[in-house]
Amino acid sequence: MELVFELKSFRGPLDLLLHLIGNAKIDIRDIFVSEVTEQYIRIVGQSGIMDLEEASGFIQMAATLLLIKSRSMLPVLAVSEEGDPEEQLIRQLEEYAYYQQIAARMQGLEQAASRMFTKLPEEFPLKPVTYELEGLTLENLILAFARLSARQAENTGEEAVQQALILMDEHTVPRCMAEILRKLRKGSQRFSSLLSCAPTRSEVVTLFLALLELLKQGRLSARQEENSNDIILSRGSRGLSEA
Amino acid sequence: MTAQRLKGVIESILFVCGESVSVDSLATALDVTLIQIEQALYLLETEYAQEGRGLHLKRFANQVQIASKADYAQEVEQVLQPAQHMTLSQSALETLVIIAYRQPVTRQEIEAVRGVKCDYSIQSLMQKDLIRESGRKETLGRPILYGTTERFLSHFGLKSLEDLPVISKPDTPPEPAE
Amino acid sequence: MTAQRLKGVIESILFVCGESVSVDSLATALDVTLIQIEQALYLLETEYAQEGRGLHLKRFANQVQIASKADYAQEVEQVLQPAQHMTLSQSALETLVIIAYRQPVTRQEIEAVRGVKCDYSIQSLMQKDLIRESGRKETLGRPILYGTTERFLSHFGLKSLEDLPVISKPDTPPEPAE
Repeated sequence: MELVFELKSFRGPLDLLLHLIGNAKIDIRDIFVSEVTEQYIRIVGQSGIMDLEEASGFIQMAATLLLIKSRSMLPVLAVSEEGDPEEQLIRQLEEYAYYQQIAARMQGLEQAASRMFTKLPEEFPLKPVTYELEGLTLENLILAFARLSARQAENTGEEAVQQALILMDEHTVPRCMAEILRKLRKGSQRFSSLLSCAPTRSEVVTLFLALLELLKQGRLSARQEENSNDIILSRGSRGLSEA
Repeated sequence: MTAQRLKGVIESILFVCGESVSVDSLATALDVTLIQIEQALYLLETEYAQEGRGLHLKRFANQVQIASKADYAQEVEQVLQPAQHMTLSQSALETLVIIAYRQPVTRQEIEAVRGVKCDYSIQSLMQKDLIRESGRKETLGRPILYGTTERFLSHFGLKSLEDLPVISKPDTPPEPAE
Repeated sequence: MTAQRLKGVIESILFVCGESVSVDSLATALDVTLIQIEQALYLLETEYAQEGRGLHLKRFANQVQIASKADYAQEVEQVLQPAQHMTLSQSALETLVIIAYRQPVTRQEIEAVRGVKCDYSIQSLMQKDLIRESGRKETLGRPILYGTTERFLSHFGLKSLEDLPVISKPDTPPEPAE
């Protein structure tokens, strides 16, 4: 048998083994009771110089085959933890043969698909990008109007009240100071509880000025747990006798 | 080759080619008569004219070419260049409402109603082609007057500004702070 | 839009685009339901199957594309020299098949099956956009996992991964050498 094999034409040692198995017309499982493994070792031995990286796989496989052969000549050894190398190689060959079969089928599909030609995109003149407004409905427009009107009514209302109060001059700092001290007799008070039920801006400002004046005089103490929390007022160190 | 197959083959060739092909070269390459080619092209052209087809057979001089149907150009464009979706912010919406109902109106007048600066909203509404400059107010500084656009009407499906829904306005609009 | 017009519009779009278009983007841009798109595509596909038509509707993953009919490839080649699709080398094909059937899969696992290094094939398949990195395996070294792309389906004329050829499998796959 003077078959010359070029290792480069095989896609690795498994491919070569499968090729030899195919030539010998044997089942993968019969590889070790056939001539195939000797053939493989001989081919790799005769191949001469080749790319070391490519060759290493073939040589490693040759070593594995020699190992399996030598094991078969010796009395049965305990099966190592890695399992039977013979059984493992057969499984690997079967798996690889399976994917080779699929690859052959896929090649058919590839050829069929390559007979369908596609085309390049057409040159299509495009107009400038258009913007589509979302959520802009007449309903939203009316809602926005309503919101706007409500806010306006609120603003004008407040101004009117404020004007009236200024005219009456109801809130003066001394008056407010007296009012605060009077209320504090009943115990600690929140700043908000000192205000009327519909406080105007001037009422709030005047009351706050009164509060600061009382603090300066040391006639009450104030604390606030956190920013924007209500201010809690209580009697100061100088007591309330003077009020 | 059957007339049907020839028609299919020609469609295949014109599709792959993309450019125009001469009727003669088709006849030569496929080894059929010019009459056969012409018959197949006639059938193809008739079929393409139907609503359910999106292609068009262009014939000029001795050439033939497949193109897309002009009637469907708008839909093609929708896919190639989908409209950008955007939403209006609440403040832009408020500004738009004021302009719609009070036009022509100056920026100062809008700001007097909203109580905040409106430069940005106005700019954004201009960009979206919902409002436009409609002139100048003949007062100090000749401020720009704003009004709504055709696009504003078409967006809301309105025929004219008179179709804007009537909303009860607050009794006394505040005067602009000038 | 009538079903006929929708069919024509889709044909027009696919012709102009040349490349594949996602079914979703068609539905969104044309403002119709996915079911309407599917019905139109079904009609188009059925019509294309007739002898008198030279086109073929390629469906893969969520994509759709017009191509010429494979049956008429010979005649097309008589008139034109269309750019041939690249075909894969045996090594690349083997690597690709293993990735397709076992995805997501690491390089080490592929090499365990093929019994040779696969760096080069993987790199080449990545370049051709037939495979992609699909994540990391949560084992030592977190090796890259590979999977196939939509282009892979298109390259082999498959609609989805379920169309991959089925061959009865050997019982136990070999363990990767790690």
